[in-house]
Amino acid sequence: MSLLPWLILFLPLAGAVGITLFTQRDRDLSAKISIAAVWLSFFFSGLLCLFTSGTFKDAGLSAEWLTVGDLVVDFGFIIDPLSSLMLFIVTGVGGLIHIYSYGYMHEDRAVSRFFASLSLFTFAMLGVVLANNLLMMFIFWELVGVSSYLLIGFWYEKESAADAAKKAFITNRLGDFGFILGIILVWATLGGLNFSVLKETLAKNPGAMGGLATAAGLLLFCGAMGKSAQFPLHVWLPDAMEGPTPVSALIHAATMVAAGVYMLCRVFFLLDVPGSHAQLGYMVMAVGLAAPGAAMFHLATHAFFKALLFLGAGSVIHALHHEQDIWKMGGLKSKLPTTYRTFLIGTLALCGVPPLSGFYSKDGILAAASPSGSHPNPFLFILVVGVAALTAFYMARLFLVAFLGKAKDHCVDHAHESPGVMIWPLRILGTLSVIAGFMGLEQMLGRFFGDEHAHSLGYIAQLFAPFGHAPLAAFFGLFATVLGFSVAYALYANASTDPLPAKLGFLARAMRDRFYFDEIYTGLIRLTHEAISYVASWIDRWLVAGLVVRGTHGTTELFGRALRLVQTGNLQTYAFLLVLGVALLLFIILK
Amino acid sequence: MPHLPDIFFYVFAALTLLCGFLVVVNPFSRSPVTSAMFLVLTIISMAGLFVLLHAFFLAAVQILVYAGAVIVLFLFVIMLLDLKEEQRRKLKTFSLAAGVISVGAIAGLTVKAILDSGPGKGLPAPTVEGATAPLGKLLFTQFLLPFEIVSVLLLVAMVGVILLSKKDLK
Amino acid sequence: MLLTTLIFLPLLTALLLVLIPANFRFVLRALSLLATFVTMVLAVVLFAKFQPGVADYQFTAQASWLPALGISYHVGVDGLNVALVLMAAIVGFAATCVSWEIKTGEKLFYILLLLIIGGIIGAFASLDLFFFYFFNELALVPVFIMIGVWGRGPDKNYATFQITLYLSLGAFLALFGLIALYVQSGANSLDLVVLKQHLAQKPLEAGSQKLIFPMLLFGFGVLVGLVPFHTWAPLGYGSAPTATAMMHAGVLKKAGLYAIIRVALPFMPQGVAEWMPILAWLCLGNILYCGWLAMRQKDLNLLIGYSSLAHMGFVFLGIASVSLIGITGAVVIMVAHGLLAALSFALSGWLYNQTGTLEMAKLGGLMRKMPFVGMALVICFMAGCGLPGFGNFVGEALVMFGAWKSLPWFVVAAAWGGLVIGGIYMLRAIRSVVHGPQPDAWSGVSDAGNIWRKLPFAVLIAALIIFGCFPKLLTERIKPNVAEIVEAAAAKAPAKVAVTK
Amino acid sequence: MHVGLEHYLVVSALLFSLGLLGVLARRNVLVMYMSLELMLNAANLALVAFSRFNNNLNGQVMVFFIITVAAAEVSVGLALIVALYRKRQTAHVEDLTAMKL
Repeated sequence: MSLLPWLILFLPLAGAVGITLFTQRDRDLSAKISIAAVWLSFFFSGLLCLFTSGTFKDAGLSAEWLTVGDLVVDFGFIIDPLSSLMLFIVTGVGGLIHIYSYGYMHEDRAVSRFFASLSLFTFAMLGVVLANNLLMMFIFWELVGVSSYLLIGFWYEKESAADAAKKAFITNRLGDFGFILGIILVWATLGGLNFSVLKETLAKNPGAMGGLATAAGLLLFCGAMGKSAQFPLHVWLPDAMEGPTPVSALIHAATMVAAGVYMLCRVFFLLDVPGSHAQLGYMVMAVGLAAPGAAMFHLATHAFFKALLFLGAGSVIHALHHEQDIWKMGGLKSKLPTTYRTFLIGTLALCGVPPLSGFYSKDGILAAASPSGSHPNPFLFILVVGVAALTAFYMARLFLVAFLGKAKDHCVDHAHESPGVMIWPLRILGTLSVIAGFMGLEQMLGRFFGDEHAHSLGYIAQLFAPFGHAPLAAFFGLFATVLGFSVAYALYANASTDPLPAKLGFLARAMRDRFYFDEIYTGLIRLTHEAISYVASWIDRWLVAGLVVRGTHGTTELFGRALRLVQTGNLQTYAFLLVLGVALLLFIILK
Repeated sequence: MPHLPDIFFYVFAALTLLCGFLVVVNPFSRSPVTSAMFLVLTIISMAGLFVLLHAFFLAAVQILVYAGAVIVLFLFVIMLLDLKEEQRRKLKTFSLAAGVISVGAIAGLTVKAILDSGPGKGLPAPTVEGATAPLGKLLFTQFLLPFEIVSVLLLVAMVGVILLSKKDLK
Repeated sequence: MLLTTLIFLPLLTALLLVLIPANFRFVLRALSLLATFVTMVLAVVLFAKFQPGVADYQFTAQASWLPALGISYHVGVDGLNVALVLMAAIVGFAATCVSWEIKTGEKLFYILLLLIIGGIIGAFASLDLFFFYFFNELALVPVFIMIGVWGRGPDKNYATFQITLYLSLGAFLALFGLIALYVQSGANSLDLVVLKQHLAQKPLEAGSQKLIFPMLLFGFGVLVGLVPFHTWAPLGYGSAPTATAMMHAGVLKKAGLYAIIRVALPFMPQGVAEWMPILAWLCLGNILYCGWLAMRQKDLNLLIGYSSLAHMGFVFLGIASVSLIGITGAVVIMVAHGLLAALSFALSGWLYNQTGTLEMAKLGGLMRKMPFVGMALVICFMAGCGLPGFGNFVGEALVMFGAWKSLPWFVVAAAWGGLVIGGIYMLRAIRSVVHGPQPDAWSGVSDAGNIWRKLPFAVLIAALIIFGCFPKLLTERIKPNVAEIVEAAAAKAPAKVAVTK
Repeated sequence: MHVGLEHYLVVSALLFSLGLLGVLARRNVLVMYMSLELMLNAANLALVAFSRFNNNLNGQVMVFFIITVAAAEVSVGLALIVALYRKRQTAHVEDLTAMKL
């Protein structure tokens, strides 16, 4: 039984290693190994869940990895509803993406490398999910970073892809800097790294963290910011689209971005100290609002429909032979019927149309912030409603322009539906997006985070629950969606070019340039590190190597030149000097 | 009435110093041959001093090795090289003066030191005889290892000389 | 006996090579490979047979050599040096493997290389400081010759002079310190065991501790490239032939650190208290300043050189923390960085051989033509910026954990240097060397084709990963000895740096 | 005055100084070499005198060795001079300044 987590974790790694070492040449076999590995993991996750019903503790789940002094690091697993759910998301959604990639990447030269990286990524994500202590989480955290680096930079010969990979990694590194310091701080104050140990310590002595709680929280949060691409470390995410589309789906939706949220939920108890919420609240709203259950719920549904949308987009791109400009599409509804249908489901789910999953999960967050919720916060509430409206607007825009209307370019003419390996993952994800909202996930997570009000309702009751316990939130959510849709329809229903830039002027340009964040970052790095390294280099070249080293060398040589005058090369001069010396010595000794 | 060996000492000492002087600075000749010949004389008169010191074996060795072998070697080389050049060159007064002053200083200091300290005072009457037998006994017992090493040294010198004298020395 | 075999196998093979005519190239190379391979295997056996968790010396052997001065040939391993011996043997084998690039004067080259390998293993294994110094010099001197004869680049001669002078100066200062220790301790011995017993009863006077300690610290520090005595390192490595750079940056440098931990720390607690704060600041110089310097470099070898100096900063930080966790981490880094530096220089040597340049602006897109070397380079640089799964991460994490309690702000800076600055320059290097479009000039380059060419890289990477995934292999052996040393070093006063909180 | 150790030592010192003067003043390598021999002999004389007046034969053994070494030295030295002469066509120290950079 306790063998299962080990198998779940190491199967993908075995796949990655096997592919790298043995099956580089055989592209098809590599892909199959990778897919088999992730689905086996999925299968074992199912078994684990079945046998343990979510929570499991066993000595066989942990092994000592490193012990020096009072630093004890285990290599162990934590099995609870939270990680079980994530196991399913990572292996399930990840597995679908694996299958999808088999079709999508079929033509590529380096399929083996792709699937090896994919398996490595899965391994790393599973590690983050299963880790039972902070340092192990950090280790896999970093591995997620590096495998995403490999995936984003998969087409390394493209300058933009190579740059994007580099950027993603370095930005993540900035977050990790905070993460590791946070870990050290927690270890130094609480004396442990295991989540269970930390929880016990805090339960016994809630004030153990003292004034350092806020600092530790912010530092750990820093790590989540990097991975989840939270402002201001979001800059890498748009560029990460340079990788193959399944990678975008994996990073964006299924897993990597989710890792940040998962981590915050995992260390939630550490942050659950008065005072530290306020800073975090505006950033990872739900966690900040002390509603990690809602956050995880949204994370799960988000994984389904975001993956669905990306894979749908990938299907379109695949059909159009790597044309990515939506203003050259249009009328894809008839050409790609399945993609169209599933994409529609994804869009509606993302926009929060009931009864699709997005509505419920978003409602959970809205409810927490609403005036009648657990943490009333009108400002956040309005913000979330506004964001929901914006989301509805841009998704409707995309959908109207790309799928409906007339074809805007002849490349659409030759489009045909993607093969089955790509379509079936879409169908499965579509189904999940529809039903995830009322399956009871929310209650399960709620119980895990200690909300005693959570209780199971019937499926039908579940459908209408949001309107029951927080009607204000539910109606505001719906209102936002409808508003977004209407505006988009008015603007784009029959447009053949984008009318918005003309209307918004400067703002549109700023948006196109992503509010100049890249420029600001480049400038910041120029100003700090480049400048310092320039100065350091100058000091090293001219002061240390130049003045001091060459100076010493020069002075020595100068003396040498002066002394060389004495060196006439004449034997008798030397002898004479010798004799003078001897005479002097004799005089001193004998005088 | 002076003791006879003392008279011999003064004679030999004077001879040694005089001939030595002529080896180094001969007012009449700059030829290396003359220097070599006076070196022979110096060595022979030194052998006399050795005899006065009862070092009979060494006196013989001195004459045999130095006068018989070393000086012959010198002469041989002089003849071989046909050196005449120095006769045409003058001794530089400056260097000569510098040499004389520094060497004079050393000589003065040492002689003064010897005379001041009086190393011979209070020593028992000399009885030791430097005859062949006791010396040989010593050489083959206590100093056997150095003796062997010196023989190896001679061999090395021989090989070295042969190597150095090869025509196509590079 | 095993240890003595380990030391003298390469040395005797070097002697054997002298007798083989220079044009038997294959025999020369095969013999050197065989000798280093056997050495490596023996070192693995030694490492495996070593009993962890015991603080005593194991596999000891002793032979009297100069009793009048109390000097004897005394070898043995404990947790501190057993992994270093293993690392030296592995790197030695890899360095011999990559030496196929040497085309002239192979005989002398292999002889010198074997001298380096035997010498440095001897230095690590020696328990008598006289022999430690002797073996260390035996390994150092061939380095100068090799850079001078087989070096490359226009600055070869200057580099040779500089490295010779710096290292001789450092070694001289250290020797001075050792002699002072010998005289002042009054133990009439430089044997570590004897010294330890003697000094436990009769510690050195505070005054002489405060003088001898900096001599050892800076003398050995120069050998390691402690800022500001670092300028020889990048230039020297940039000019050195591949195998020499591997051996020196990987292994020889560690002898200095080893001596600081082995001799300076436990015998002079008051010196530690006096000088460790200064070392803490200097190590920041290594981590941050050399990191920034690495960012500016345009030549791959110089970049690796500076980054290796930056890694040394972590070791110094671990030493300066004078804590069990920190110094254990420092020793782990020494082992891991030895493998890593050797790997980096082996790879840059391969690139130089194929392209004839290491200027990063000229390279690019090499991944397509050389997938194996390209991947190894990515792995190597990832390990260099502290990626988990490689030994370096374990060491750096331990150092940061260990130093936190006494030097928190230094840890913050070190983490920044290691994670962020290290990430920036390492990734920039990957980006400009193996990624991006491939210039036409490099269409003729070739990958490490057969198994022999791949072997050195594979061995080094495998070792790095094994130590990274199973750090207990190292830490369990290191811990007991570090605990002793820390106890001795912190006997008087732990290092405290006045930092405004 | 009775002749004692001092007398021999003074003679030895003077002889030594003469040899030194020769080395310093003469320009011919061969003559310089002879002067060196003079200096060696001066040392020999002192040793023999010490040996005699201290009643100890060790000094004479030393002299024996010196003579042997001197013979070896002379042979090698002269061979060197010959080789040098062949190469440079001179035996004059002022012409032999190859040591000057």
